[in-house]
Amino acid sequence: MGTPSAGQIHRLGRDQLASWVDALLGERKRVFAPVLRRGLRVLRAVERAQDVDFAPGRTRWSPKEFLFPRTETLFSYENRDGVPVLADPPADDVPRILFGVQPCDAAGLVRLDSILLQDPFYARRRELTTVVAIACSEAAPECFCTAVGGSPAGQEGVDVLLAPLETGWVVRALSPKGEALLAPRRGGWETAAAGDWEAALEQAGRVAGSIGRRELPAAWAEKLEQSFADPIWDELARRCVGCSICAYVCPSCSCFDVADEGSDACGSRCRTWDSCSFRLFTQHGSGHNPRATQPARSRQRVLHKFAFYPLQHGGRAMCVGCGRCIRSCPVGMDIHAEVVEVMSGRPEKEAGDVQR
Amino acid sequence: MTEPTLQARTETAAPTWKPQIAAIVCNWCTYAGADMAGTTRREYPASVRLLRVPCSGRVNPLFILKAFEQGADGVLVSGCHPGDCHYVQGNYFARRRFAAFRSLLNFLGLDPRRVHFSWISASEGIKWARVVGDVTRAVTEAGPLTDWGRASSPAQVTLPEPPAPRPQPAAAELEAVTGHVRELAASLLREGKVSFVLGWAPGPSPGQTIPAFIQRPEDAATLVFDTHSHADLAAFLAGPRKVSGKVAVLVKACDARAATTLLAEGQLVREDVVLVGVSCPGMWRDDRLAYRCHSCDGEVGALCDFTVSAAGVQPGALPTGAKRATGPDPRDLQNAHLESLPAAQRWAFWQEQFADCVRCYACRAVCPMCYCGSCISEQHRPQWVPTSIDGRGNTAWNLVRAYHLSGRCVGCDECERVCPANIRLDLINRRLALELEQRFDYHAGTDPEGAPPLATFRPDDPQEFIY
Amino acid sequence: MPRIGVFVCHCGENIARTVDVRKVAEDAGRIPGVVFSTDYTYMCSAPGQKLVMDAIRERGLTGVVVSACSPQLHEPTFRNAVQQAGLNPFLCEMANIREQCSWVHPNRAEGTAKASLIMASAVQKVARGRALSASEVPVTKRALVIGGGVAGIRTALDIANAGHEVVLVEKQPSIGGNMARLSETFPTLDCSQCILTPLMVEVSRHPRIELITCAEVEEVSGYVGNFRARIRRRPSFVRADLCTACGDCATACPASVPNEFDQGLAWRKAIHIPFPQAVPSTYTLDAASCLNTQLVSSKSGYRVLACERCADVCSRKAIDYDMRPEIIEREIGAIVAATGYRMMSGEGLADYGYGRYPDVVDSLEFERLLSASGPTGGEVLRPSDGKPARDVVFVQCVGSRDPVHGYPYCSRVCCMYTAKHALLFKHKVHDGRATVFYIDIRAAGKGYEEFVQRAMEEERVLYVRGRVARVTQVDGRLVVYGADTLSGQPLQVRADLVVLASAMVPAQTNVAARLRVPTDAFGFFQEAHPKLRPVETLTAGIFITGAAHGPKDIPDTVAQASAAASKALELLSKTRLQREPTIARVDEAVCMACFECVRICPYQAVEKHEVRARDGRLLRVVARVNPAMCEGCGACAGACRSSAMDIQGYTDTQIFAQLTALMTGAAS
Amino acid sequence: MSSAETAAGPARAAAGTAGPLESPLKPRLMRIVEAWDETPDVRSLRLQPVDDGPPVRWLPGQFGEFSVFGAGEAVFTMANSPSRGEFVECGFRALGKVTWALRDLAVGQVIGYRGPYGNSFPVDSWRGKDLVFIGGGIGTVALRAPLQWVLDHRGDFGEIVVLNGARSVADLCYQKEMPAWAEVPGVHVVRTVDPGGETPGWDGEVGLLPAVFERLGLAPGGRIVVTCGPPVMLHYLFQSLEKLKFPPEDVVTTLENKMKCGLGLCGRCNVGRLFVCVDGPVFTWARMQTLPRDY
Repeated sequence: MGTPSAGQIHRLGRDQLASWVDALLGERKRVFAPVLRRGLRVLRAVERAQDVDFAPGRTRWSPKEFLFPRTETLFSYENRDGVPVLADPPADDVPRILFGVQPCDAAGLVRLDSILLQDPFYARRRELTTVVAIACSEAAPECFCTAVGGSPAGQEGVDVLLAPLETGWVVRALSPKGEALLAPRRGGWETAAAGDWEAALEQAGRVAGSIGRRELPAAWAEKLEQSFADPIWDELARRCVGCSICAYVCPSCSCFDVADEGSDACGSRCRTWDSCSFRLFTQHGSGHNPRATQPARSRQRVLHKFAFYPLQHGGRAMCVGCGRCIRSCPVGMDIHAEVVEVMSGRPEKEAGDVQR
Repeated sequence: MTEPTLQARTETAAPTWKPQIAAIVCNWCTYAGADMAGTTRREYPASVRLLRVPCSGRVNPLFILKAFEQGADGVLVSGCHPGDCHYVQGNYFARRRFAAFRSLLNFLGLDPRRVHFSWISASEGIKWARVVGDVTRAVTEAGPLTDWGRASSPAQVTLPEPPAPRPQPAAAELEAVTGHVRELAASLLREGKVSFVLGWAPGPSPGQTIPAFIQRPEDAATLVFDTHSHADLAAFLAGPRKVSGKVAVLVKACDARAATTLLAEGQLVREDVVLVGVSCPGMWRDDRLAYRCHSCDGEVGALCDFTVSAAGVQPGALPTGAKRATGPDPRDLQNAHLESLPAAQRWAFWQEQFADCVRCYACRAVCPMCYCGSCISEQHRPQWVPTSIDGRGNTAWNLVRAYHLSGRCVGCDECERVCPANIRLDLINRRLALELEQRFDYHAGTDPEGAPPLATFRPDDPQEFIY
Repeated sequence: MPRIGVFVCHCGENIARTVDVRKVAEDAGRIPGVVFSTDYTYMCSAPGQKLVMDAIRERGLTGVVVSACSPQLHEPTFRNAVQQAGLNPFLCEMANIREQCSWVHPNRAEGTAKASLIMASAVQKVARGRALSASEVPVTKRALVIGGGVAGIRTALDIANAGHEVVLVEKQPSIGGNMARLSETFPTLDCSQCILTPLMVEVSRHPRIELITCAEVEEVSGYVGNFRARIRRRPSFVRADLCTACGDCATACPASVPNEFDQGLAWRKAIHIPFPQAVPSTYTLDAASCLNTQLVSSKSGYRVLACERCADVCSRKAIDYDMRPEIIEREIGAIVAATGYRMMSGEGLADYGYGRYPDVVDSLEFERLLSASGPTGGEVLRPSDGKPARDVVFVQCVGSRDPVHGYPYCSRVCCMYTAKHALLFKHKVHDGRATVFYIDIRAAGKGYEEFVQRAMEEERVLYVRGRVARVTQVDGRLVVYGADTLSGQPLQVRADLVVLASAMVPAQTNVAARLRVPTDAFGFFQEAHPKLRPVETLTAGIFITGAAHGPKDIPDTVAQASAAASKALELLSKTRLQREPTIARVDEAVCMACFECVRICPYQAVEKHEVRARDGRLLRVVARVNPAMCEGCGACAGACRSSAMDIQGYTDTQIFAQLTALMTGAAS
Repeated sequence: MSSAETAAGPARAAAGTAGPLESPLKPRLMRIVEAWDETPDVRSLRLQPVDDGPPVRWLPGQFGEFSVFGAGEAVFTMANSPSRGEFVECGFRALGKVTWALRDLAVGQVIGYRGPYGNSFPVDSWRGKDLVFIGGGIGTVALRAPLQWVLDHRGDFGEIVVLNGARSVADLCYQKEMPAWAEVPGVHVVRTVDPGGETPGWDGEVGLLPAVFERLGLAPGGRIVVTCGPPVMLHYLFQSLEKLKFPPEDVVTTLENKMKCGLGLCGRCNVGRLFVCVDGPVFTWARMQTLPRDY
């Protein structure tokens, strides 16, 4: 076998991808990959490659739950003769691979990083996680990654990018983690032909072209922030029913609640997903609620993604355009359309902004 | 979910294992009967721990859920014999609630040996000792409850899929209905009869419709009615989602039943709402007729102010004559299949479904019957539903909602449609509706004046499940 | 912050034999919030109680758990003790480790473990308990009695004689009810009028009884001790203060109609007095039969009087055609419903020829035929032709004990009055023949069986055991078709007169609805408890008596009337009512106004309450519990979906904590 | 990447084999050393660490997360000044699950504390200036720390007016301490209750806080206004301040948005782009005017 060379692009046959997954499992790595389950396409820890669904398309949930679990124990406590004794949760040091996620999901993890990396539990898992993304070969009607600076073959947050070819896959490591993941395999893999990578990118370009939604420039953030008191928000979100599907399917929503489970004798303090669409999210004990109406809560989500976050974190929108919230919303709330609508209604809008 | 957040009980059935059983008993009869057992020194297993309440009518069936959550292996609820209630009627109400809740637990596959009900009078110390013995034996046979909030083995259930009784309607028919809907909406707005028309309009995804609030006559042209006009718009008539002002709302047969129930529960002021019934050819889901539509002929209820069909707009709730072909309700077929399975497998089936619940509360958010301003799941003193998104919390939430819909759910199946985790809430709600139909001859959404089935009773209600 | 003391009783050896009481006390000491725990031989003894009281004072306890016997036994003892020590009695709980533990679980380890859990559960309950105090409501010292039959009369007199005001409302122009119609009463055969009239007169003269006749209770609002009754009095068109009951008006009156007091067997005038002894002794102009048909319907405006003969002849000028219906409102503390019974009528009697053949009469009609003051002067004459009746057939259980044609219940008095009827008939017509068809003879009163035997043996009344299938007329005589079940033979009996012992049914069913108290399936008032609270209803402050509650004879009615009076007096004897604090409460912020609680509450204690802004704008409607009426059963709380409803002393929070403790020993 | 790449692979090596991690949301154990009721529904606790570790440090205006194990966490501002920092004190009203549980605890029981979080009152910038503290109801609790600080550094500051108001006399916080405040030279304490809330023997002011403030006739020049109270009180107070021409930069208040983590992570306390838990809770009125109305 030849010496593996870093940065090399490989070409895999259909079966090779599956055997790679099996090999990773054989190394006692935890592999989260898309599977079909109860009519849902979801990411699950797989036990064998044949369960993996490599077909294009998004999973119902984003991969964030593998780094930021739905509910997570922060510590447990036990009352011993009147004094609580606290214990940290056991460490889980198994390396894990998010296999076959979409590039937008990988970008979503980068957004999460900017918020949650200061949490050691998240940071540890993030460190242990390698992201293998598959470039999109088609776009769903709700997709708008290109509107927020992403791409069907986006590389942000991706350690290894897989792109479909007519007869197989082209594989490329995009980070040291990705390199490390590919390193043991390089010897057995065929090097990509010249033009394979370009063909894959071209394909992604075609997908990008099929996304009909207009760009939402980062420069809109401040204008959007100024729209806070605009009555248009009441109009836009009149039909919002106040569930939290949008936040829970979102790859970058990261709000949580902290609550105790158990009795005063023993139990644990848990961090659980929460959502700005819930009334109780901001309601004071006194009953006062800064966001007393559903439209006010709905506005928070849009502005957080497109105004507050970019203004806090160097310009980029928090939204990665995966379209999940649009797809799953019971009443078809469309965050992209909302932003466009609010901006088109801003009296002081700069013509160029909206045209672009 | 793969992260180990389930706090499964690891207790195993050692030979010396003895069950713990919560007994919720009324003060006047059963508690006194248990005292009588003591006074006459009649021994019985120590497995049972009593909780005294004034009356079996005080027992919220969700206490049973709470007992299991707190580690009970079995629950016994006991009160006065019918006719003996200290408060005359409490046990009659209790009996209906228990029937509903028990049927829910059975359907979800909880081992029926774990839940028991009895009537034991103050003089029946002997009966108390015997019932405790029987219950203890049954719970001991069932073993430790280790799978509360989780499936102990894969369920591997495939539900039967029946053929649809009718084809997709002709596009021309739907277009005609849409046209009439638009005309009616525009004229209601133009004449100032309502400030809003609540209908369906195209959504962001192909083939999707969304609730639309039409305020200006010229916007009525955005309304559509097609086989994807799923949303039950009655959800916007009550509770936190209630639209203010006089509103005309488009309703299909199922939505009209929801409006009827809202009226029965005092949530609607009839004069504030113009109900526009739409002759419905059935809603389609992924190219199949929605399950609820198989047995529905599409005729709206007697409550409507207008009825719209392809033929035009009729004042009142006249039948449109467009009766659709019907077939057996697939939810019943699927439920029958589920109920043919062993309880443990059914439990695994539902636990797998609940495990995927993310507690987004979309089921609640779209439900016309979920109009509580402060849902019990949002209350923390006491904590009815654990906050954590895990098997325990999810089981509690789904049980609470199902029970709270019993006798009220009209089967619009919106909760199931919007559930991002594809939980078959429709089957649960349907099963409970059927139970109340069979037991109490009650059909939700048919009588705007009738008493809800759990708010009334008959002295001779069936009680075959009570010792 | 709870500071709970746990006191574990040995009960001599009763508990200590199978429960390690010291261990239970030690376990208690480890529960957060328990600041003191101990055990003692007899906690209920004076030193034991002192132990509890001292600990409360010295250690500032905020809650007490006594682990001992059943609360049914000593809860009052210890609640009293803690109250003496300055602690709210509702912060004391019993943990029943005797009846429900040591006496039934011989295994010491199991018993001890369970005792600790029972104790822990009580600790958690107390820890989440709140001090509760009884609420108080004032009492209006006036009773309303609805119905002026013997039941209402007796109740009114008892209450009035005890010193409280009574408003007695009677629908008819006179009090007296059905008893005034009776000829003689079994088993003593004293004259009904003779024993009733003095009571009626006493009512009319009683300074504390306000008698309102020709009147109905239209609406009752409020609650125990604080009702408000709206009474509508029909106009009598005769001024009671002027009428001397001379009767000139009736003589002059040209309009005759059947007299309802005589069950239609005689005639009266439009202006009339129901019977000579009527109280009040005042004539009444019956607008329905008066020739001046517009009397009631015209609105005091233009009216032509067709006939003014009564006014013309009345020397006192007591006739007032302009009299209008009157609304009388009274504040009331207690209400007694004594609305009585009537005889069954209608389809169920068709097979017996009632309504078809004039000589088929019901028992009340027969009473009038027997009555010396009745239409025949006490002679038994056939209504059809006024000829004496010689063969009389009495049919019992007509519509009673007959779910198909009438009612499943027994009317209780028919056996006795039929024996009386037959006996009186035989007294009047010595050679007459009396035949009684019966199913069973129910004569379970003092002197009753002897009375029936007398009818059978001394008066030779023929008793035939069997049902009557039908009554027809053949050749102008009635024929009763029946069967003798003892011989198994079908039987036909010719009769001049057939007397039906028809079922007693409630006279008025709308009163129960207006009082918002339940009735049974037949319209009889439902008592609060069939054994223990027979004259109370589920609504506090509303009592029932007489045949309105179910068929009964005069002695039972009078006894029950006094019982109802005594229950009403118990209420009226108080200036303020104390109500148990363990009742329902609504968190109005959470209530979603589905009002299932209102539907469910057997005591009508939950009301719809309008929440208004300062400017009077209606904000929302919520459920509210009237503490004066709530009994604390909790049926409402068990139904409340938003958990807005809770029961003080048995809150959801307490129950959850108890369940947790029972299962794990810990607090939730 | 460091040491040997074992069979477990590079990722494992990257992560190392470190033991369990500690959550930043894990609290320090504190014992209740004293507890008392300020008003019928406001309770104060005095806490001391259970461990022998370093003393708790904070700045006036900073807050902490206080927790009852089994009930959860609640946010309170430290109610005492670090200049009196041998204990941590907090004051709260029983409104929710946690505060009710906290209220039920006894002296000697142990709770959780983590913090301090947020910014603090700019006490240094107040040196030499006259100060007005205006606290409404439970809001006074948040002003106690800076007030104590100022009293403990009395010489550094000018004239001090404390305006403490509540719905009724019984609801007035720190009634026992106010006389001591008033005894400090140059400190003027004004107590007020809403109309109808006075008792027969009441010798303080009667009137809504903004009105009483206006009656005091304090001139703006260089005077710092430090205030905390219910949203509706602040709304009218700001109107009064505007009328009296107080520069918004000289008015300081705290925002009380709901918080869970205290670290800017949980996402609920934001006012526009700012997180109250990190960028606040202390804001000048001038800064608030630039924020969306999301509090």
